[in-house]
Amino acid sequence: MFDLMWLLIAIPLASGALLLIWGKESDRFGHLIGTAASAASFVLGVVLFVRLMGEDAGHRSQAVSLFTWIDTGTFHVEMSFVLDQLSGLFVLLITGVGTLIHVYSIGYMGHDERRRRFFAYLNIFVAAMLTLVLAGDYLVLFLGWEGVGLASYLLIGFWQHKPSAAAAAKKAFVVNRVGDIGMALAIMLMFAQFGTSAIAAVDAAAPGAGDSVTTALGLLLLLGACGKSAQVPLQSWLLDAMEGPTPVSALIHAATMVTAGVYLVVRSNAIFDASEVARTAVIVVGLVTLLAGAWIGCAKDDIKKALAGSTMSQIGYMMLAAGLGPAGYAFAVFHLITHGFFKANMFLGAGSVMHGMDDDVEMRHYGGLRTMMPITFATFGLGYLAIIGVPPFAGFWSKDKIIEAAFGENLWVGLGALLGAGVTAFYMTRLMILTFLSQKRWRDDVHPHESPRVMTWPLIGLAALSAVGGILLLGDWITEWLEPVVGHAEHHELAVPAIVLTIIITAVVLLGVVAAVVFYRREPIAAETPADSSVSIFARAGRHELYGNEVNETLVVRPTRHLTRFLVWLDGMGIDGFVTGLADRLGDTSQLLRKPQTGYVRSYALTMFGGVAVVVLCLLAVTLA
Amino acid sequence: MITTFISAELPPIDAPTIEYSLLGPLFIVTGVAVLGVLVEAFWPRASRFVVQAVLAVVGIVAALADTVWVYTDLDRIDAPLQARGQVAGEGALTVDGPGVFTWGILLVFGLMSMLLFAERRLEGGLSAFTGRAADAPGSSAEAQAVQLRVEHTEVFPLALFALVGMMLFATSNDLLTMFVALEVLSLPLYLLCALARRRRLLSQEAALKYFLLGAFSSVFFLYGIALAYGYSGSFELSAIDTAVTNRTGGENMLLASIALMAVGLLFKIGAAPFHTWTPDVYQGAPTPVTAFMAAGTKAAAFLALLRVFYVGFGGSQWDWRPTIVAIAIITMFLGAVVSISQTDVKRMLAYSSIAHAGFLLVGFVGVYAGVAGSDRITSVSSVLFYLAVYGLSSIGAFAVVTLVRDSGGETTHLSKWAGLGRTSPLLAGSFAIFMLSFAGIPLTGGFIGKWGVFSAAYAGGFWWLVVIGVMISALAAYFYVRVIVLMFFTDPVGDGPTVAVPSVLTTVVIVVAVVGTVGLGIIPGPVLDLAQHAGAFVR
Amino acid sequence: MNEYITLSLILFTIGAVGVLVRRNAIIVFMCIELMLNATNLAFVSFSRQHGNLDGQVAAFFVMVVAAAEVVVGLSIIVSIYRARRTTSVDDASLLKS
Amino acid sequence: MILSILAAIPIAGALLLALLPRGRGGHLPAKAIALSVSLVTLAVSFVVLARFDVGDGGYQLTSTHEWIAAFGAHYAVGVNGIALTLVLLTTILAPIVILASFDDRLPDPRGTNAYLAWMLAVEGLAIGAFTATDAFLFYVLFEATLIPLYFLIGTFGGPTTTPGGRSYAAVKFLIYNLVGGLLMLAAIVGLYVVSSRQGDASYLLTDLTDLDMSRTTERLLFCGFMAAFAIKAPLWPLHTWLPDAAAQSTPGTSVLMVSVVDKIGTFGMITWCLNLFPEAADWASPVIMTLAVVSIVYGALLAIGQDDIRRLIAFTSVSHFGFIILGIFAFTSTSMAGSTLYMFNHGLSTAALFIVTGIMVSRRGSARISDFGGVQKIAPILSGVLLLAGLSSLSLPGLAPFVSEFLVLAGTFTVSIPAAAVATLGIVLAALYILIMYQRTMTGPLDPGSAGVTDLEPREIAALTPAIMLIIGLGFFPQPVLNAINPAIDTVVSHIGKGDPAPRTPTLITEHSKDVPTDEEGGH
Repeated sequence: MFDLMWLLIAIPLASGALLLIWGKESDRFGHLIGTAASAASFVLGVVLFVRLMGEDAGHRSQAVSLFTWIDTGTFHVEMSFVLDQLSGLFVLLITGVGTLIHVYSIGYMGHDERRRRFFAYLNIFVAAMLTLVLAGDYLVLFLGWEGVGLASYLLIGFWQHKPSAAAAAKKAFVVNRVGDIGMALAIMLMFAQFGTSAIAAVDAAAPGAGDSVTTALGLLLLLGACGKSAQVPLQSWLLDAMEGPTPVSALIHAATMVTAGVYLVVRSNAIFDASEVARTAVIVVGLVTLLAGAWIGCAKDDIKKALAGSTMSQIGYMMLAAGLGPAGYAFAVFHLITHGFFKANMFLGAGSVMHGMDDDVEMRHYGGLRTMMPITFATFGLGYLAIIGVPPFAGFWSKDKIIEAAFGENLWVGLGALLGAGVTAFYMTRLMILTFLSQKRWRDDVHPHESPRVMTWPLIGLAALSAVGGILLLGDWITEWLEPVVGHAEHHELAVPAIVLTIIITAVVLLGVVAAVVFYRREPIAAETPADSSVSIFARAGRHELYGNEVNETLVVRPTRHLTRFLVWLDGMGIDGFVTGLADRLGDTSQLLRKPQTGYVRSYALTMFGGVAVVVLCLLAVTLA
Repeated sequence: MITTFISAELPPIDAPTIEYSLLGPLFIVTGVAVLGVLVEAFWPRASRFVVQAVLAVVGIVAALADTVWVYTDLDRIDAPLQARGQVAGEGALTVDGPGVFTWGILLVFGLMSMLLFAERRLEGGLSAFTGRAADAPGSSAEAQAVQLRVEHTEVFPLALFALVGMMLFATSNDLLTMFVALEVLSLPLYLLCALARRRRLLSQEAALKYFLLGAFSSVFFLYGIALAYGYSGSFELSAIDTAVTNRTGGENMLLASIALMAVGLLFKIGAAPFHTWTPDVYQGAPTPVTAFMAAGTKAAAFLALLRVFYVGFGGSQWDWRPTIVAIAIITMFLGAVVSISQTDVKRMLAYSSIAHAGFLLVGFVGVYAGVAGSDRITSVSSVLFYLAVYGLSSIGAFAVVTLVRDSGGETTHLSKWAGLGRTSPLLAGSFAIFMLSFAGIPLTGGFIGKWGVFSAAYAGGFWWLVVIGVMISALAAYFYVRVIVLMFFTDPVGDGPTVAVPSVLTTVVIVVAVVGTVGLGIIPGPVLDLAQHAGAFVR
Repeated sequence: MNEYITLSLILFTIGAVGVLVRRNAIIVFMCIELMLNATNLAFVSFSRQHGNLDGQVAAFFVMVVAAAEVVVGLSIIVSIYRARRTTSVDDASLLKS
Repeated sequence: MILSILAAIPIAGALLLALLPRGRGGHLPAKAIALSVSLVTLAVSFVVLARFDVGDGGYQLTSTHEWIAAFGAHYAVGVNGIALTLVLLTTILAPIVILASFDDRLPDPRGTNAYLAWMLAVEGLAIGAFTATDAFLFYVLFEATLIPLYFLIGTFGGPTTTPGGRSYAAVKFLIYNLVGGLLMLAAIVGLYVVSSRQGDASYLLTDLTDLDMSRTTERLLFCGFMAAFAIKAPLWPLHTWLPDAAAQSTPGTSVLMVSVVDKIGTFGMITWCLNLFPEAADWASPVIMTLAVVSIVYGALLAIGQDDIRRLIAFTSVSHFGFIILGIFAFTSTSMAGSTLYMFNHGLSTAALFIVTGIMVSRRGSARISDFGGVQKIAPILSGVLLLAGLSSLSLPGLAPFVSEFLVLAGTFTVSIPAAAVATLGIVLAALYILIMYQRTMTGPLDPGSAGVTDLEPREIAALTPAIMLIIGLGFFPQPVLNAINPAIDTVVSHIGKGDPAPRTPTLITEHSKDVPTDEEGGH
């Protein structure tokens, strides 16, 4: 039965390929095929997951090897997949949320003549993402890793006629490639070190490899994770990636792909457990990104970018949790799943709003939409409650656990996480107010309206999940479920009892909400974004995404451009110039040497006579010497 | 009564022993040449040209056949080095492997040149030679001569005498014979150079230069001989060799004689700095004569060079090798570089012949005699093969030159050759093949030849000279490929030259040259083995 | 003995210099003949020194060759004179570079 | 025998085409002949494949005949896994190229016969060079490939009037390669002298491998060989001929030049340099690896800086050849197998790139990237193929080049971490040059000038499909090729007395990496 897990990948992949090849004839029903494929994959996933639960705890890691991918010298890679507790959860998340988003896209992309291709790309993404999480070998994981990168590239740049979209797509791919250096080098190191990149083998060998190796591995993997999960310092691509169609932002840049980095860290727990330094690095990255993302989220007026900022910060939470080691892995995954629910929900909601507002993303042009699009408002609201962590919604449970674990690690880390929670509440409230509450600010030629059913049903589904996602924690189910994979989380006592901490957290959240209300409820909101000069330094920094792009520009892009220009010049003038210069010298020499050929026989005779003399002298010289 | 009385007085004279069978080819060619003179004297003018041509061709073919026969039953000598042949004609000649091989290629070159000489289609039924050399250029007499269709049919006997001289030069065993041979080969060529039908001023000037410089150089050669004689008391190479090895006599006199003889011979092969005559003469002379000179003189002179320096002065090779190395490098470089800036095809070919003289010298200085028992490339065999290939290619190239014409005769200015590959691909293609062979590109004979001389030099311990050689041949290639660029990659100029349709004679020559060049590149085995089995010189 | 060789060398050099300095083709040619005769002197004296006749025979050969050269050379020079009305070797310099 | 036939067929076809009368208007007979000849060659090459024993690392299907006794040169041919791979590359690409070149606009419209004839000649000579097991024969064929390419570039390339036009490029190409070739000639001669000093001279690879020469001699001869190969497979800083040649050639010529003939250089490094001069190769490897790494980064950076698409591809090739050479001189079986596979894959992806960009260029009438824009809207298939070829060139996992590139890097990493680390930068730069090119040409609003760029025709699709399918298929199933390569590589590695460093922390799970590959029919 588990041998069929390759079908999880094969079905969407085949459908994607089919849609690409089939051509225009399939425009009418292509989207249905795509959705069906995703759904079928989901069903199979559920079946397999149930089977997995059926197995006893020892046999819940099911590995299959399809064929030998590469075998040469000492280098051997099996095209192998592992379905275990961890990947099982991801399969459900990816195919489930994925299917919902497919359905949603049927409506959202309804008017796009290239809808068929859109669904093909979505299918390919699902296949690649499943490869990523099911991989039993780091190189196979890398295959999926790059696969999702490709899908993300294609989907961000789906509206290629928009230069901004094309640029954003390229940026996303290139920045990810920077992270991939880390991945690639990590895998090479595994080969040099362990002679294999099979995850199981590496896990088994990592503890014995020595601190330096595991640290190196950990940091390299972290670099890869930063690229994929838009963590500082490789965060800059995510906000530009919002150029893509909103379902893409929901599926790839909120729910699934961007969390791959977290998955990688959790999956490589053996390595990170073995290296204190690597773990600390993960925590730092997570914490910094958490706050940076939140900060950006506060300042953006573009609804999708605000959400993107929040995504960054939420993934920061997951990273942070993953960095905490066995204590946090389970919660990282837990938050990842819940976040998958509510963030996908909110993105789709945003999409629904844009759908009603003629694809306007400027929140300052919204306002009071709750009446216009009630379902969207309701579902979005649930998501809102979930993300800011209001009991008993999904986000509350997961985030609460993470902050708790953070305090368990270190007071300052805990405080940072706590602050993040407050800021999250602030900017999400701000977003709610600007969009749904407050007074209407849209122009009269805009006629906001609720989206069609095909779009609202997925919203409802995801909203429901956001509401009840917390049940996974019921009786610590998730921690126990994941324990065989990520190891046992020894529960350490906090200075204050957990319940007190929970209350504190909730209080901070409410504080954030109140602050936002106070700030945005009183005076009427400007329909246009205030000029940079008129806003506080913090807002300005946030709007410029904390100047991440400027930093990249000055530190990387511009030097590279100059270097390239210089090298082009060097190649032409220097290297090639040298060669061609030789040719010219040759011509000159030739002209010079033909001068003696004067045509005067006497001068010829003279040369000969001189030659005679020289030859005689040479011979004498040689003998005397 | 009286006879008995006389015979009682004087001892009987024992006639010199001449190996007629061995020297057959020489006698045949000489005889035919003399016959040609008689024909000149007695045969009616109307059909004389044809008769002379046929006579020459037949004679050479016969000589060639005889050469083959001679070559096959040269008796072998195994010590000290593998060699074949013997000293003949009372020590005046050495009929040995290399010599007879050279006879062979000389005769082949001669044959091809005769065919070019006999070509009459291009000048409207007249040969490439002036009607009456005595007439002033552009004079009414000249025009009249053209009307009367008078022709210098002496060119054939002259060429044959030159051929005899070359063959003698290649096989002479004593210096006096060598000098005589040198003159016998030179004097007719001086005359032939002066006989061009078109551009007669240039032709005469070329002849004058060739004559004066040639005489000048041969005087040095002669003085060298005198010194050698003074050093060793004999003209025979073997005697000189013993003298040199025993170091009898004054060292400086020996060196001086080496130097002076070297000058004479290097002049003939056109090595720097004694090359100055080459471009002018090659350009001015009638193209068939140029072909004959380029191929024949070089081959004969090189054999003489090898013979003198290996057999005669082999004992003091450590004295002369460094100088020859220097000369080789200068010659290669100069020939290759100057040819780049040439605009006239014939001059360009002249410079390329200079460069090739340099490459031949590289093989020569190797002085590598191989080891007994193994058939490895020796200096001698490599040079022989190179001469064969180079001769074929250059005769072919000059034959092509005779066909590219406009109203004023041959158009040798390179710019006129632009786009030739478009208008007449076959002709340009064969010229390109010769160029590639000169450049030493694989699958042409030139490549095998280069390989040979380089390996000889390498085996002789001059690997660095080989490196210099390959670098310079890259320079040379730069020019040859530019010619191809001109012919194939450039669009034809407005009033391009017309490619005259030759008679079967020239066609045969070109075809043979192409086949030979390519064939020697792909299956050089037979000719190479022939050169191998020629063995060393007989002393 | 050496005096003869010295003399022949002197003659030879005189001839060579003459070739280099004189313009008139005929005279250039005569200088060459002078060099030839210098060589003859050398031959004869060496022959005397070595006490064999080869050198003297050589001298005769050289004379014959010289004669032949004269014929060829003069014919060329004369034809050029016909064409250009001059025998200066410097005028014959169309072929160059 | 069959190998001789394999090489002879295209040559014969070339001669036939050369003798064919120049068609005035239609060249259908010529095209049909050329295509069918190349297809027959392909078929024969499959016969070779069928007769080839994949398990054996030695030379197979050999035949040896005396050629030039005096030189000790033989007509000796045979294939091992490496040679076979490249022969197949050649025979596969030839029909693709010929089919794609049917409608090339030639300066001389009547030249089609010659054009196709030269192409077939290149194919035949390349096959000969790959299968030669005699140093002299190899050298002759190696150099002989210059002639047809020289004429292909010089006669059928871009405009010759412009400075640096096609004839300039052709001469540059020829002289560059001739200099290398002549240096190699000196080495070949030296080889003869050395071998003849030890008994009878012989150029047979088998005789040369166990030739003992002094250290200096070996190093000098190695340098001679390496000079030729480094120029042929352009290694920085000897690369400057390639961009000009590629920019001035027709797509078909570029493919034959970069994908096939340049491979003779890297092939020669493995087959000749390593087998003949192991010690010298070891001595030189630090320098060569450094140059290779420089080539990788330098080529990539220059590719980013190009505006001419064809120059861009040329520079990407410089970068890729850097990878190949790096893998060869890392001396691990992993990296060398990777390099060999890389030759094959790079051949495919570069062919696809050159052909598809060639189509773009000929329809736009300009090769300047800045003259394109938004083509994707009007030519979706074209842009799709371009993107896929580009992704394969940046070695995206799942496409063939990734496997080889990663093998090279992983193998190199085990012997030199710095080299591998710097080389890995290449993957970012590769993403840059490909995606920038795609972004500027295909995306954004439609540039009015490129409105005439119509989508691919069936013929072009037919030509490109095999390459594309191979690129994708070998991305997931490279094993068949690797199975053919591995034994040969092991032979070489053991000959040079090298091997893969053992893992520092061996694991229990690794010993399954020793068992035989799962798919038995691999290599057939």
